[in-house]
Amino acid sequence: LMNIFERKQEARNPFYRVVELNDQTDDPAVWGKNFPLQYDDYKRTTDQVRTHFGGSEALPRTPTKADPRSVVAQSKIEEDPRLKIMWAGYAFAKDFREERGHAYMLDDQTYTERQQVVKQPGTCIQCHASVYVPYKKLGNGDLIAGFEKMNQMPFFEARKLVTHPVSCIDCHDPTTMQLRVTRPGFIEGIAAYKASQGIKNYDVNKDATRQEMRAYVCGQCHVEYYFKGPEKRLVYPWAKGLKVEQIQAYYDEAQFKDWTHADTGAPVLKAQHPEFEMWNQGIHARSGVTCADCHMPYKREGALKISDHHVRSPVLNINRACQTCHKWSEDELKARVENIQQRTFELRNVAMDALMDLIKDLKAAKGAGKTDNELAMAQGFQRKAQFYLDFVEAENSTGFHAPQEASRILGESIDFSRKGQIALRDGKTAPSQTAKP
Amino acid sequence: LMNIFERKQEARNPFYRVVELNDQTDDPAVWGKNFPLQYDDYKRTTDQVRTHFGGSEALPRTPTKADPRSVVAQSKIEEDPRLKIMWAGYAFAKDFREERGHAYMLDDQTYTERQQVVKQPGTCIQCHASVYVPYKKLGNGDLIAGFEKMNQMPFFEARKLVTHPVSCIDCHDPTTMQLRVTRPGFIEGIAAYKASQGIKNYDVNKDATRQEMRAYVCGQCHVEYYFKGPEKRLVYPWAKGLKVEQIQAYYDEAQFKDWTHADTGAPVLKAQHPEFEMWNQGIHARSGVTCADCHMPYKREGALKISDHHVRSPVLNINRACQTCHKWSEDELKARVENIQQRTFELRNVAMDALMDLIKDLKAAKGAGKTDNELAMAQGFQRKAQFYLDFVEAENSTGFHAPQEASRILGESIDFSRKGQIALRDGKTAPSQTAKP
Amino acid sequence: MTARMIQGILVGMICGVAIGIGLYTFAYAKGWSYLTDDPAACMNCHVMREQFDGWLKSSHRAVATCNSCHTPKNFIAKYATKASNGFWHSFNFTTGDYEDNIQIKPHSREITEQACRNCHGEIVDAVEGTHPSSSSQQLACLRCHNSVGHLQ
Ligand code: HEC
Ligand code: HEC
Ligand code: HEC
Ligand code: HEC
Ligand code: HEC
Ligand code: HEC
Ligand code: HEC
Ligand code: HEC
Ligand code: HEC
Ligand code: HEC
Ligand code: HEC
Ligand code: HEC
Ligand code: HEC
Ligand code: HEC
Ligand SMILES: [Ca+2]
Ligand SMILES: [Ca+2]
Repeated sequence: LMNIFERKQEARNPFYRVVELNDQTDDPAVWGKNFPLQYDDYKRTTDQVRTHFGGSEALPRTPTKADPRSVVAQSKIEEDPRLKIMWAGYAFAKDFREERGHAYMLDDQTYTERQQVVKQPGTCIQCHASVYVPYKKLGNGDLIAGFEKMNQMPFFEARKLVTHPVSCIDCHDPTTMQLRVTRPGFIEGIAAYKASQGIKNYDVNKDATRQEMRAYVCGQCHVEYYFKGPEKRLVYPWAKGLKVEQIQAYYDEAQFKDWTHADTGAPVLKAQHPEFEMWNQGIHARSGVTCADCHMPYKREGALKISDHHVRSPVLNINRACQTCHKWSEDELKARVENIQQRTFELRNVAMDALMDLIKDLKAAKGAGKTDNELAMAQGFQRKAQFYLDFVEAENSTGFHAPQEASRILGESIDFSRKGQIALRDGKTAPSQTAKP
Repeated sequence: LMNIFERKQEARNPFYRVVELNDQTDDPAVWGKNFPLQYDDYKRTTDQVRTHFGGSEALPRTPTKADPRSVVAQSKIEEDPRLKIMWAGYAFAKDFREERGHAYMLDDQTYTERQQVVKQPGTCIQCHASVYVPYKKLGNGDLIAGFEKMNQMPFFEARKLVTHPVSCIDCHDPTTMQLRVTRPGFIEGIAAYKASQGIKNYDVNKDATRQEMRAYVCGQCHVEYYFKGPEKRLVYPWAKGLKVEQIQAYYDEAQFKDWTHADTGAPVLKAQHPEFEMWNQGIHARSGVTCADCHMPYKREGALKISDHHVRSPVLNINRACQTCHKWSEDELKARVENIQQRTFELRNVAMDALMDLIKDLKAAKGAGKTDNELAMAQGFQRKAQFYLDFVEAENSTGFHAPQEASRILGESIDFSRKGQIALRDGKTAPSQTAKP
Repeated sequence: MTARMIQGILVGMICGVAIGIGLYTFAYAKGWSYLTDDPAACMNCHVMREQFDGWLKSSHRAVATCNSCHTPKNFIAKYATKASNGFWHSFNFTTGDYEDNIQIKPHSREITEQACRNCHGEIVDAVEGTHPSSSSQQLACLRCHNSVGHLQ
């Protein structure tokens, strides 16, 4: 059988080399000369179309010197002001918007009002720009060294070193065009996760199958993360596993907090876009269906079929994203997505109300002069309740990537919030033990 | 997928009329002369094999005069004694076992210890025996009249009128062999449900498609139900819909309760095997996959394809039950089922603990002399929390029939239990309004 | 038992040979005659009916026969596979030793994967790119297109 494949290899003439690409070429326009079809789609990530729970809305704004953007996405904290209470005392309470296409990643990060309220480190940039070449330069050819250097710079200094949003070179090897992972955060994170499964020295670019890479290149950024230690190293908290309780346990053990809640004094955490982690708990991942399958489905271009580099909501592209595997009508598939999302959203609201009640009670108790020591247990419950809720709230598929898991997490979050309220009423002061991680 | 159905259903098989069957033939052995293959499988529902969460275990017991059974299934209330607290004051706290094959339905109903603690009406029998012919006799040819008469008899008097467990005639028209619904409870219940959808005078035996009938014949019994009014009419509470909150709303409006909780005085409800209702919320129902597809899959008998009348857990029959549609290995499919069930079971335990806490608190408050009026709100929460939890607990697929919906219901149940505890601590006395049905 | 075995082997050989010849003919005389004949050959077994009925409704009925997807293109390999399939299928068939819902075997799956490429090599060239042919690096057509041959 092998020999058949070999003969096939020879037959191939994948693409015309108009220009030579090398490990320093980070301008997508140059790659575009060799791959005009992919490049054209890639540029279309500027489109903004809203779906019921996703996509994004293009809101015009008058550019200012501080923020030259003439269009932004809708504000999530205005859509649901309870978010401001959940994040009281944290930059997200200032500005948090629906995410939009890749073309905007660098600008949105640079101009978010969150930048005005906190000094951010260069670490941020790993996921918002084409950093592969800059990292290499900064580290004199050593990716990790450059990564470590940039992490320690102030954001706006590091910002000067990058020019493009995620680009071809961030996902592709310029000579073979095969997928490769370029983000130190993921390289180290996935290795730590594999180690927890008993797999030693996992090297993603050597050991991953092609199919896995179709998810890993996205997992480079669509994950939960934190900045570790004074050197602000970007770390994905996967050493105990990818499930919410395992990540919670990791943070508890590391005694890490993102900030101290302004109203309650609780040492709280912010979950951020754990798409990769949630997808991993779902039936699609289990069936070997990857991010690229749905968000970059194949499309026919003349005599060729290519991956749609217009990365976006599959709901806007159901025919290609879903119908090869699911022989249902587009309307039916859309309805299935929204059915799952609606169910998630309703329980998310129940959990949000529960958390609001707990925060209200804690705030009152604090106002009444209770000490942090006396409130420790309830604060512990808030920490957990909030992280669990945010793990679904911040996950951008509104439950679709893992429907049952999303509802299960929300159910636990509700339990934590209400137990916190009860602890307050019972004057339980011991640090939360009962709440299982 | 629909093509599978079409194709498979073409598999018609000629049968030899050895005997004439008519509308009075309720002995399956007689039908068996014409359909030996189906009859042989039908008899095998005596098998008892345990799966991780289903099937049933054959526990030997020494027959007594009161209860001649030499084998029973494992006791659920011994496996999880918290159930006795949930059902305090109700017959289920006395005896509740894992359900087993159809062959046992009549004996298990007759000899359950629940019969010793309460006088049951003849209504019970609709779902535990072949009642079609007895109903007709009792009503002089009028099914509904016979049904109404038997409902009003004492159980043991009615019991004398039936001889067989569910039999061929309960699901089949003896002349055409086509499926038909014979249970008044379902005929009226599905009509009420359809009416809520705007479909007037729905006649299931006229208006249902063949595919629907493959679920409806099971929905005759695998549903939530109650006995309405002094005439003990068997009613399926579907007039507002099939979802748990719609059924809860129906009972609240009817001010119905199954019993008064012994420890708390709450007017509580018992949910029972809502397989049909839960299945309706799942993706399989949405995809037109029916009970019979998984619990009576087609099997090859020589040149024939017949429906496996050995109705049982599909986990014991994965190749036929699942692999028609899912090209995964048997081990993988089993793992998928158990993965969903484990997730359901864990959240079910969280909800169970929450309910236990509420009951403990209510009991204490009652002990401390609080009046039912003062406790009304918390009791209202218990009523809801308990019904929601039981809706998943009593549903025999441990969440498989609708994974996300099961978790969502448990999440709401947790919220109700904890809110009840808080209401007690805050001395809230108004009847529960805040808790949404 | 042994009697059944011999019988099985006989049927198998006949089957294999018959099909083998059928294919040999196809190599030279493409076209309807074959398109009609050969699936019929598979149809000799009612257990292949489901696939046959599915195939009749599939996008490929007019362009690919059972063997286009289930036997290697390479002549020798094709003949070998036929013989072996022909033999084992008939053997299993005669002995009744197979599951109700037949599952494609890993080896046959590989053959089918290759069959896709035989006809669609060009169109997937871009996506196949320069990926090495090790199965861990190959794109699995069946992951998305497993119903092209006979609807499921
Ligand atoms: C089986 C298909 C499927 C797979 C696999 C999948 N997604 Fe999604 N994803 C969806 C759907 C459907 C939505 C909901 C889109 C919407 O609400 O408009 C979504 C939403 C998203 C969103 C928000 C999009 C928006 O429009 O706001 C992001 C980001 C995302 N997915 C990333 C990922 C990543 C990263 C992976 C892999 C780790 C992944 N997805 C795997 C189908 C999929
Ligand atoms: C270098 C980091 C990075 C990588 C790699 C990356 N993303 Fe993103 N992605 C982002 C950022 C940042 C945004 C938000 C941009 C914004 O809102 O300005 C985003 C937005 C999205 C959206 C939302 C689009 C919308 O309309 O709301 C989707 C869907 C998405 N990414 C999917 C993917 C998939 C699939 C992959 C892999 C094939 C991937 N991303 C790889 C960083 C990345
Ligand atoms: C591990 C990868 C990663 C890191 C590190 C990261 N982001 Fe993002 N960011 C993303 C992804 C993925 C999205 C799109 C999904 C979303 O918005 O939830 C995003 C979206 C955004 C958005 C647009 C949506 C919004 O929140 O308004 C802003 C602004 C943003 N990030 C700012 C930042 C800042 C500031 C930092 C550093 C403190 C940072 N990001 C660090 C991956 C990252
Ligand atoms: C966020 C990740 C990401 C970025 C950025 C990206 N690609 Fe891709 N690209 C993919 C994935 C995933 C595939 C599918 C590869 C596979 O299946 O092995 C792919 C495939 C390709 C292929 C192979 C043929 C095909 O279409 O499947 C080409 C050529 C290609 N990309 C070119 C580009 C070019 C040019 C750019 C920049 C304009 C670019 N890519 C940017 C993720 C990316
Ligand atoms: C490459 C194949 C593939 C693609 C693409 C795909 N799916 Fe699926 N989908 C599956 C598989 C496999 C399952 C698991 C059930 C099974 O084994 O058939 C599944 C399950 C589902 C389910 C039921 C599970 C659940 O979470 O409720 C839904 C709904 C679904 N898919 C919708 C979609 C939608 C919408 C898209 C497009 C955005 C999509 N799928 C894309 C293969 C795919
Ligand atoms: C897609 C397949 C599927 C469909 C459709 C389906 N079920 Fe099930 N059912 C299962 C599985 C899997 C289990 C779990 C069995 C176990 O735990 O061993 C189950 C469990 C059950 C059980 C408990 C069985 C036991 O072994 O204790 C009952 C009763 C049941 N189903 C009835 C129904 C009814 C009635 C319908 C239709 C309204 C239905 N099922 C539809 C797959 C299905
Ligand atoms: C006349 C009422 C009635 C009808 C109709 C009925 N069932 Fe049942 N079913 C029962 C009862 C009662 C039991 C429990 C018997 C016992 O435990 O003694 C049961 C048990 C079961 C079990 C559990 C078997 C086990 O091993 O735990 C399954 C599965 C099941 N039924 C599926 C179905 C399916 C599928 C249909 C339709 C094809 C159906 N039932 C029709 C009343 C019915
Ligand atoms: C609407 C149909 C229906 C009615 C009415 C009904 N049953 Fe059942 N019964 C079932 C089904 C279905 C099962 C199997 C599923 C289960 O056990 O959850 C069952 C199981 C049982 C079992 C075996 C499992 C157990 O609970 O120990 C007993 C005993 C039983 N029923 C007794 C009764 C009695 C007594 C009544 C009347 C008060 C009654 N049933 C009324 C449908 C019904
Ligand atoms: C609990 C319901 C139920 C009972 C009881 C029942 N059947 Fe069936 N039977 C079915 C279902 C469902 C089908 C599938 C019919 C369809 O697809 O239209 C079926 C199909 C059949 C068929 C058509 C051929 C086939 O196998 O699909 C025959 C013949 C048959 N049953 C005979 C019997 C006999 C004889 C008995 C009694 C020993 C019996 N049935 C008891 C539900 C039942
Ligand atoms: C007649 C077809 C059919 C049968 C039989 C069937 N399924 Fe499915 N299954 C589907 C369809 C359709 C979906 C929805 C996704 C899709 O559209 O492919 C699905 C989805 C699923 C899913 C993902 C949805 C979820 O709830 O997580 C699982 C798991 C699953 N099936 C397992 C099983 C098991 C186990 C059995 C056997 C007990 C079974 N199925 C029997 C057709 C079927
Ligand atoms: C003599 C009867 C018979 C004939 C003729 C027959 N098959 Fe089969 N086939 C079977 C049986 C029996 C099985 C199941 C074998 C098993 O599962 O072990 C099977 C299984 C298969 C499988 C799946 C198992 C595997 O080997 O991967 C394929 C594919 C297949 N046949 C294709 C064909 C094609 C193509 C033809 C015509 C060239 C054909 N069959 C002719 C009886 C037959
Ligand atoms: C004998 C040659 C041949 C083989 C082998 C073959 N195809 Fe095709 N295929 C064709 C032709 C010719 C068409 C165009 C037919 C049409 O448009 O109706 C086609 C159409 C298609 C289509 C588009 C229509 C559709 O069904 O969506 C897909 C996808 C496809 N093939 C995939 C495959 C896959 C996957 C395999 C392997 C499992 C395969 N083909 C094997 C010749 C072949
Ligand atoms: C991840 C899913 C996926 C995989 C894997 C995949 N395809 Fe496709 N294929 C698609 C989608 C989506 C389309 C539809 C493109 C469109 O309509 O623009 C398609 C279209 C096609 C077409 C039809 C083009 C047309 O419209 O006529 C052919 C032929 C085809 N694929 C062959 C293959 C072959 C051969 C393989 C394996 C080498 C393969 N595909 C692997 C998703 C896939
Ligand atoms: C266009 C390609 C194509 C054609 C033509 C084709 N098949 Fe298949 N066949 C497949 C694929 C792909 C699978 C694997 C399905 C899976 O496992 O997901 C398959 C699987 C099978 C199986 C294993 C059981 C199953 O259904 O998965 C049998 C048996 C089979 N084919 C027989 C046949 C017969 C007989 C014919 C001719 C009537 C035929 N095939 C025509 C592509 C084809
Ligand atoms: Ca968005
Ligand atoms: Ca059982």
